[in-house]
Amino acid sequence: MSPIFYLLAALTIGGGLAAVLLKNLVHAALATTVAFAGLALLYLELDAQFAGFAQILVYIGAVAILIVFAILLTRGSDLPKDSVFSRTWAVGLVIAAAVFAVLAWAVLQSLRAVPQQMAVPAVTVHDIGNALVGRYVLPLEIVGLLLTAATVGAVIVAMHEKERPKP
Amino acid sequence: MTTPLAGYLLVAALLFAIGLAGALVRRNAILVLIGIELMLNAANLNLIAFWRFGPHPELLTGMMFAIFSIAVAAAEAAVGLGLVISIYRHTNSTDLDKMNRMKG
Amino acid sequence: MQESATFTPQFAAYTIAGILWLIPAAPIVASGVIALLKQPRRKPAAALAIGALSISLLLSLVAFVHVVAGWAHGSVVREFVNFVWFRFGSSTVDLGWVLDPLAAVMLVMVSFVGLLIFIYSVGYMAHDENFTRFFCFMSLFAGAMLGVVISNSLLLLFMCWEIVGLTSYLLIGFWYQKPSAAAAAKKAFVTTRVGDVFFLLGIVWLFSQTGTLLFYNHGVGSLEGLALANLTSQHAAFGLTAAGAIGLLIFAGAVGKSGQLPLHVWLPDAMEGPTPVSALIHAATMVAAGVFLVARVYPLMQIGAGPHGATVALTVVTWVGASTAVFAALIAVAQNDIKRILAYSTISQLGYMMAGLGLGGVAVGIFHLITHAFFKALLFLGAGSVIHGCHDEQDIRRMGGLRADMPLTFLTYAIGMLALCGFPLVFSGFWSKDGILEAAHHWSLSQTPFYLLVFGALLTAFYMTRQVCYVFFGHWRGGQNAAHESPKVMTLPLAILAFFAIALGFIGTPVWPWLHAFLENRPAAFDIHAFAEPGLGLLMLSSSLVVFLGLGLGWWLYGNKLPKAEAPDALEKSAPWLWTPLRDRFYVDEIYGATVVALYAWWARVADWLDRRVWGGIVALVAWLFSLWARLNRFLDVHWVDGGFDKSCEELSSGGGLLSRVEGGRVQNYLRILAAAIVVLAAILLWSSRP
Amino acid sequence: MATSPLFTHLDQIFILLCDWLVGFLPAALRPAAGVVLGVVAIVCLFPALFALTTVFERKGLGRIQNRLGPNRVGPFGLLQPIADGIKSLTKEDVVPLSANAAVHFLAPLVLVVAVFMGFAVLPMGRNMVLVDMDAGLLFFFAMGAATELSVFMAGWSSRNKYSLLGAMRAVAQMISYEVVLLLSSVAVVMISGSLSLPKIVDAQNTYTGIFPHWYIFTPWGLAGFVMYAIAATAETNRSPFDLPEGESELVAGYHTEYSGFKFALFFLGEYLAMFSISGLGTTLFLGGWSAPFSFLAFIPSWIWFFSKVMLSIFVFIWMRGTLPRLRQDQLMNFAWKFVLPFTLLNLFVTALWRFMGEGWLRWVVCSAILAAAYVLMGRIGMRSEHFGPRRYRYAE
Repeated sequence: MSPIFYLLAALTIGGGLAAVLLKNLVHAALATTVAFAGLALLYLELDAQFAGFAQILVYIGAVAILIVFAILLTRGSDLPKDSVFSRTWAVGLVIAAAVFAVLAWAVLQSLRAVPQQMAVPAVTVHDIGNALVGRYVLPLEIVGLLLTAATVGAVIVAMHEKERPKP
Repeated sequence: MTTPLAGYLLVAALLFAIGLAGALVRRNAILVLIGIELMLNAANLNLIAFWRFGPHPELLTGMMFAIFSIAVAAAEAAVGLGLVISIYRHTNSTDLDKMNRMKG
Repeated sequence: MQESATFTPQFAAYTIAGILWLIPAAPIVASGVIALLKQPRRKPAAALAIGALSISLLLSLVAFVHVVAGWAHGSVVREFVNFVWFRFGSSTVDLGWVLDPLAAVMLVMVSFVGLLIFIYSVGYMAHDENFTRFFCFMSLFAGAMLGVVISNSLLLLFMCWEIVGLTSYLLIGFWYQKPSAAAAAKKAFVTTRVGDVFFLLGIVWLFSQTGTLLFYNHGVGSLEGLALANLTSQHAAFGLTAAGAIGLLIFAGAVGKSGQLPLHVWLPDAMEGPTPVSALIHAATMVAAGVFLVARVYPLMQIGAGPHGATVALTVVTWVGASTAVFAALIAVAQNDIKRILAYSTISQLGYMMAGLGLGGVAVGIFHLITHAFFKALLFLGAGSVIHGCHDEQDIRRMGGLRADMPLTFLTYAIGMLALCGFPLVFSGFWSKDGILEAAHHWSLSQTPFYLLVFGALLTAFYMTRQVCYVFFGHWRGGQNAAHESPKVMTLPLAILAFFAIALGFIGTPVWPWLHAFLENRPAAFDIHAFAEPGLGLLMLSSSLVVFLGLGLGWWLYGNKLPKAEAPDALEKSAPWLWTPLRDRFYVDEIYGATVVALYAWWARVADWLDRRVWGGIVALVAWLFSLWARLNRFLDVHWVDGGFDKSCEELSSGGGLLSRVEGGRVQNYLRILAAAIVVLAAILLWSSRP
Repeated sequence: MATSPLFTHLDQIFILLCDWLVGFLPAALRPAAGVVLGVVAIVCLFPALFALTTVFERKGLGRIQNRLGPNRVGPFGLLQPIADGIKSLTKEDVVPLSANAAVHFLAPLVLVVAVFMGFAVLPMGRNMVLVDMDAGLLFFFAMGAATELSVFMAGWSSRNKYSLLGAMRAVAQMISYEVVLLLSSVAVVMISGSLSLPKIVDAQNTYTGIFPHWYIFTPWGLAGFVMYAIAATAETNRSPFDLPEGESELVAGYHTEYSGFKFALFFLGEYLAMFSISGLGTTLFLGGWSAPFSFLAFIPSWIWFFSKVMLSIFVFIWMRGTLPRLRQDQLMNFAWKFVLPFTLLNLFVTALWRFMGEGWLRWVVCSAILAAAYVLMGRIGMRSEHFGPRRYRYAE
């Protein structure tokens, strides 16, 4: 394992932990951004250039901003009076730990089965483009439709409800 | 000195667990959404790692899966946050502990 | 050009066949756009409709020139584009379009006449409140008709055919506020449907025999050698081959659409629609669709011709056509509605076309179809102009002397009328009708059709003279308001049509049978000696004489002798025994009313009675039995079951209370349970797959 | 094309210089050293350009507003930026008491770093690109996305309502126009078939006669460039889209609470963003480093690139001196109801252009569609606008 990987993994995990633990919501959101960036760099480390840049563009450029906007619109940046954690946080923590345990167990158990060699795949952006409009054109169209529907839906859901004249 | 697949998988598993913990223990709906985003991202990391180490990286399957998943996650975030805002407008709160009524 | 598996339009491939679909598509798209327009937006609606049809006309002309150029180079032009619509099992259903001389001629005719009628409608419908709806339907109609013309697949043709039927229903019933219009629309729809059922049977039979509905497809289409040979080898009943029988079934569809004898009743009633509709439907397009259909599937009917050069199918077509020609002409003599006369005249002329197809082949029939389209459109539009000028008066007895008030209309109407009568040498109707008569004369089986058709020609000249005398000669017999000439936008199409009513005759004279040569793919020769053929001169002379006789008879009876609107008709005075059945249209409607309709009504009553008494009774009995059973059950329930049930309900509801704590409405609870379940499941899975 | 050694040397002078310098090092370190050298060059060059541009802008604005502009420090006021720099360095770095210190500190850094990253993929001359990335364009936009976050960080951490409002406006505006920016670039990608910026330049670096094949000289390219220019203006918060910083209403927006060197960093970041976005526009639509006429190709490529960038900068300044500021709702309506639909249409037209093949027909069709759409959408957009003297509801 290369030191760069350790660095990036630490960045990602640290960002994720901070996002979950920080009390101030905006700080949490910014920490999420760090996690997203770390993931993007991990993608680059995995020679998935396109996915990495798309990750930055979508998550940092759009999702993080959206989250921050939502926080400000719901006055989430003011610290709450009582705890930020729910009353049954211990149970949640236990379950999360159990999930990690199971996942880690699965990974470690299959250590021998997974491939170890790592030949750099000769995949260019050109190939990705061709695949997107070739083999994956239907999913692409559907995702386009989904995004349109989601945009419209989000606008409608978040739009001010008009005051109806009382009868 | 290359990193084996298991390393990525472990990082992804850890990130997934962190996201799940965030979704389970925080009160604020937005943070629950953040947790879910982290879980999605962990899954994406898995997909890309498997793509990279898989027998046929030139088929781009895992990469495409990840790219589509990113797009879907963006839509999910938009709708989810729209819902949170709409709920906030209704109940003046984003606290999930208080959000247990069916009544509007 | 043919692309079998998939259809990929390419901009670079500018072959005209490749973009042939644009011709019907343009008006259909225009119709769709107009349908979206708001009601008062008249100008854009009219502009769209006319613009789209102009595009069609332009493309049709390009296609026509392309075909003519190919023909001039001596090559058979038949370009088609086929593609698979869908497949089920191993068989495919293909659609496609074809460009051949027949389609090219029809395209130009339909789009040109249609365009003139569109322009005319702008003036005619100017005051109608549903202007945009009108143009929407008209555009759709024109598009569907053009689709019929270019179809290379019987299925596509049938689809377009049905759209034509639908739009004709909408257009005839355009003024649906009038009960008569609504009834006429319904009648047209139902009557043509009778023919269409047979048509559909023919399609299904053809598909089951040949496995394809394409007309032309590199030798394996249904009108090409292989399929035809297959069809001829099989025999249906009455000495018919399968091909002939299928042809006759398809002909039944044409009978319905073209108003041939048993199914002609809808056409006169359809005059309830606006006059441009009458012109479009009953002159140029819809009724011609039937004739076109027969011409299109002509190989089916023609294959396996006997020693006389005529098959059973063609003989049937001939007889139906000839008898329709005389029958309708007879009725037309005694009608008083200006449009109704023209309607019966149309039926009669369609009979001529059918007879021409049966007797002389595609070219003879289509030539008459083309010339008739122009002069009949001219007549209808002229009649519309008269109606417009006389303030919506349609009864010819209340008109008169209009030649002074409406000089332009009179002039063009007279040209149309002379063309319809077949006035010698100058007018197109003469040449086309003469072609049919000549073919009839040479027919080997019987001379009766010839005499029938000659008699029809006499009657045609007679009733048209009667109508013109009533409308344009004499003096004004209407009310206070004097008639006035129509606006330019209406008279201009009349003038153009009048020009063609004369000029078109010269593409099919015996001296220079250009159209016949074109349709039959042989070189056209200018041969002045054609007149010298034995019998031809005599035939022309006798048919001219017949026309003159009819004109003279009409003038003698009606010319300048019409004093009052209420006075009985000249013929009625002299021969009332003849007049009455003619006026009452040979009682066909009444006969249908007494037989078919009455039968259906009786059957409906029987069904109603069965429904109410027999099936209803059974249902009531069953219901009663069930209710008895239910009463029994209730008794058992109340006394035996309830106690135990109540107890178990209480148990359940307390259990539900326990479960409902899980459904607490807390999202995180759900997520938690979900995650825990996954952990358990994954653990089990991993544990079980342990090495 | 001139192929004389002199030309080649002049054209590639920076590359040669770099190679020569790197040549002193052991072979193992050379690639890394080359990259470092390139980074150093960019980090030095563009701030210098920034300094020059500030003078240029102030003098230009002065001209437009009929005054002289800075003329005290140095000849023609040319040393003004140095004086400004010294001033901002020596000023006290004020951090508001209630500010979120860490975020407040990070914001300008994130901005400047993200903007600098964008330069990595811009080809500034033949072979003069720091990283010839396969997905260069995507990288550029990904880095551009990060600037929004820094703006938000600055505005939110200042704990000042003007800052927050300015930041929210800026983010909303940047997101709205970033969509347009991306989509108008996608048109270029569709034609050139590559996300790599050097390849895009290569695709434009051919000539018919003496005229170049720049994308701006096609109907879709012209429309795309106009949309790109509008979006770029908004993306860099320049007038007439400078309402996030509107000094008269928001007291300079998100960097109200910044002073001294941090403020200078913001200032630098904004100008660098302007350079990079002009550079990208040049690369995408104006042929990058290629010469405008084939006979001018003897002039080194990097001169062309920087001339084009400076020309765009001049247009920026010109617009700032000429156009009044928009209102927030006008800005948003303009983005979502005119620019975005038009850009989408432009994408369609580009596809049409691609599939219609060579010939005059595609020129006619594409131009007609775009012109018709422009007129129609303009009409529809104007319908609700009533021009005339402004009515005041309460003042009368």
